[in-house]
Amino acid sequence: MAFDQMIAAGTVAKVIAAWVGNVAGGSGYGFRRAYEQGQPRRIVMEDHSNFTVGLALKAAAMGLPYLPTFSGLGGDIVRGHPRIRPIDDPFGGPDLLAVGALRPDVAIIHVQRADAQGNAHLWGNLGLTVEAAYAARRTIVICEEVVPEAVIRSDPNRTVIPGFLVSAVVEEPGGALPSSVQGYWRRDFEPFLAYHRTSRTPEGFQAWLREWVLDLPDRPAYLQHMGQAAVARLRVSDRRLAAEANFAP
Amino acid sequence: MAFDQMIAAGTVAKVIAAWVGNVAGGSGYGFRRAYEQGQPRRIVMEDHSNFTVGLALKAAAMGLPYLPTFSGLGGDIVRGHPRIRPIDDPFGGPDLLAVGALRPDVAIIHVQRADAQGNAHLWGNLGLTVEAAYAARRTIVICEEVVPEAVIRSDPNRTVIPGFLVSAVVEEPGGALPSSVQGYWRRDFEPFLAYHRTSRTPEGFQAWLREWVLDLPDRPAYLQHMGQAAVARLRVSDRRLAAEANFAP
Amino acid sequence: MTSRYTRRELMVVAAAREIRDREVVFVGMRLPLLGFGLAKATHAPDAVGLFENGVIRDRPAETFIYTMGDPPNIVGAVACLGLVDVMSLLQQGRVDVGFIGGAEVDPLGNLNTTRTSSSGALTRLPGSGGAGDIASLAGRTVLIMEHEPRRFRERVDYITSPGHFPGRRRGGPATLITTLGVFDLSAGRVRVASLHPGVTPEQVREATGFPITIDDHPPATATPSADELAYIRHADPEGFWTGDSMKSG
Amino acid sequence: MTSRYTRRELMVVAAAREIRDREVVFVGMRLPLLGFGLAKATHAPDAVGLFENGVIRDRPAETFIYTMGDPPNIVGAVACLGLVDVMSLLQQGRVDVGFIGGAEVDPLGNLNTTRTSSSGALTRLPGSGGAGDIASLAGRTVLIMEHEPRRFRERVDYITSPGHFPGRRRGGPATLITTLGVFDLSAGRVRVASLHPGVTPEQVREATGFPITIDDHPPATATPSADELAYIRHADPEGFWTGDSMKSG
Repeated sequence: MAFDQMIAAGTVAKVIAAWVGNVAGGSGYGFRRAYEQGQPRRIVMEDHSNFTVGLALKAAAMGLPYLPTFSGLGGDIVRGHPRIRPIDDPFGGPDLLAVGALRPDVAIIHVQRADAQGNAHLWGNLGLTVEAAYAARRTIVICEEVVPEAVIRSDPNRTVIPGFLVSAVVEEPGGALPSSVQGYWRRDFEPFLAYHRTSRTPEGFQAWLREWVLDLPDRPAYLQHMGQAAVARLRVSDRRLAAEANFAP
Repeated sequence: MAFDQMIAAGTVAKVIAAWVGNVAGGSGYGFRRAYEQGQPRRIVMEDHSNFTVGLALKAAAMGLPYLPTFSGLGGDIVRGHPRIRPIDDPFGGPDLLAVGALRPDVAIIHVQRADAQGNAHLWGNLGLTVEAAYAARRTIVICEEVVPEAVIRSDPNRTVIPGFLVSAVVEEPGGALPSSVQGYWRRDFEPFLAYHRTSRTPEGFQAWLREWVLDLPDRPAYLQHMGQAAVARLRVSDRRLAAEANFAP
Repeated sequence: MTSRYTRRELMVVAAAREIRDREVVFVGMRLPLLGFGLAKATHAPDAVGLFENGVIRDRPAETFIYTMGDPPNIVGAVACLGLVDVMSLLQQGRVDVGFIGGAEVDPLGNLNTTRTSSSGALTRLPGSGGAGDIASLAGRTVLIMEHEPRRFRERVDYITSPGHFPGRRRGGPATLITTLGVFDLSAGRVRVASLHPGVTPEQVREATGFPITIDDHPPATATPSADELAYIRHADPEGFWTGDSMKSG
Repeated sequence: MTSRYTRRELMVVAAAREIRDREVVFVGMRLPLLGFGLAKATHAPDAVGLFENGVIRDRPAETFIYTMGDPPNIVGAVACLGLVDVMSLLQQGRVDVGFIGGAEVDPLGNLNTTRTSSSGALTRLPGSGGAGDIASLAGRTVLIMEHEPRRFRERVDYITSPGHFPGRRRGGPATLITTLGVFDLSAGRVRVASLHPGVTPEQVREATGFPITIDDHPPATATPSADELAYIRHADPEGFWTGDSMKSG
């Protein structure tokens, strides 16, 4: 949905993605208008599958110009693709595809907690978060809580991003809403449905943009606009703690 | 050290490794006798660096015939190597090396805890454990404790090996001794020094083999032979617990 | 369609029957997710489900989820890895069956979820997501579609998820489940396996934009048992996915 | 060597001085580990250390460790990843400096830790470990050696860790620290940077198996301060690494 919002706002020149839509309804109307009609501006689309975009980031994360894969052979995504080309297996096996490295200028990731150096603990859904943080030239970590470094060091296997890769740490509780953060926030599904409805027309989108972005100076204002009741309903207060892990030497 | 012991016992035909020695002293005398003199039998040695052997396993783990790397260029390890060969970058960058997949018949890994399905929690030192478990045709998980599945499920991010990759689960506390297991056992350094001394001669090795392998029917006998005092000294009783991670939805 | 169950509930039952016990299943959202849960609850208690975001579960989430990254889908998972990890397992050949959908299908089982001009104007669809990868790499795939003439095309406009093609390395479309029937695609053409109760061969011919062979007396798709319906309605209590207006791919 | 400090203590101090503040350091065991700790305690408080087993630390372990996988090296780490993860960061170019050792070195800074026939008979050494990777991929490398004629060879028998060679992508040997002095290798030849107190140019010439240029009045290696010695003796209280009989690479 965030893709769609940025595209519809006219801030995007090029999209490199496997899927652009709305988890609530499928189609992203802002993306469709840009792609089909060039409104509010033309976008260049680099289509991927989940694995090929993941491998493109992983290649950059590994410091490699490309990674090989079998995924996509026989399909149209990889045909004439600017970042994917057929290669031989140097060991004589079946042909492969090379997925060229994708090195974002900036990765912005949301985690549960980090110390002031950017060493970040993340749990729950991972997706491509770690690959993006490794691949990017600059990585910004947004966290629910900046914690004392002893918290991070108590569980170094939970540190998915070492701080020396991180350019900035932002403490912004609820910064991922309306998406969920395991143990902190539930997904607010209604805004996904509402955005799906309202973004069907450019006017609807502009109204949404004014209400939820332009008229809200910061995240506290956003939460206030959501309403205390909604925030309270979404905030996780239950506890289902991970089993103990003893690191004593 | 385990490499050296198996080689000296004559059970190894081929070694694929980046380093074979003894953390206490450097040289592995059993390895040297086999390599230099063919005693007790000739071995074939496939030399690697840590990264290339890691990439060989990772390639198999990813279902790929190879992975590219820049590591090793200009050196002798990769020259005429049976599993490593020079390749072009399909995107026109500098030349690379292709490291061919290494698919072990069996991986045997030691973890802190697993459920009866083999879903395994591992923390502390990881090295190449996960790559080996993914790459192997069969994976045997040895654990300090078989735990109820609710323990594993309380922290799915700690499950580094999903059970459907696991052929067998063995509950064998202390099964990694004299090596350490984070939170369970300290490293017993003395046996590394003792083995280094005694394995200097074939006779010394045979005495070690009799005392520590052939004459001990099982692991409880091994622990008993170590002595109660040693076992008590090595067992971790302190607690340095990982900070809480809340998975509540 | 009778009044006792919706066509989508029938499709969930058909999807469940495509899963054999102990299989590793690449699960999508919507109907496949329900089908996986139903299979687990009935004939395939030891099946394991992989989600493209990295989650591995051996039972469905406790509560309804809108997306596979929703917190309830993490709680109780056996593992929560990254996208590249589960895609690597898929590429390794560790996944027996995967479910995918699309906006268009052709007789070779090619699916399009990228863009189409079937209506005259260009329509942009969300893209592959993980579908292209599952189509490329799973041991076999099950396709789920709304059965409409504009969706069943001699040749899809764009092959997002490749069907049968010469040189395919493994897998390919095995079964197509639609709003009208179940079709066998394993031989590289569309053969009726069963028609949903009340559906006639003529209806199917009219709804299929390419010639299709139908035996004289095709069997009827098995109808949901009371237990199966009970399971589905427990898992999707508001009919979000199994109600009357099914959402496409 | 004076009675106030051992030659190895002097080498630790020299190693520490090779680390600049805020640098990312690939740390080995033994002297480099002590050098890293000393640099952190003095002029480089914000340096970060990577270990090839996946550990990332920004301060030394609280207690003595024999291997980098020992439990005390995990406790207090900022991250504990896998081998491939840290090697990927190395390959990406995120590591400023790495420390390596060897049994033999030549004027180009090539190191051999694999096999040699310098004594007439074939001698097998443990192999690369991570040294070949660090030599290939770090921003620069610091070599640490015992200074003996049989180890300083016109051409090493086997290039385990490549030094300077045409077409090198990045990095290469910057400094060589031996039991006799500190040498600048950055220009692709061996130039004396300093001789340890009491060491004469003649001693160095005799101990070096190839011609070496020494300025008329080479400076003396800076001696350890009381604080530096106090740090080293706290970190290696029994002189395991810094006592009189240094172990080779």
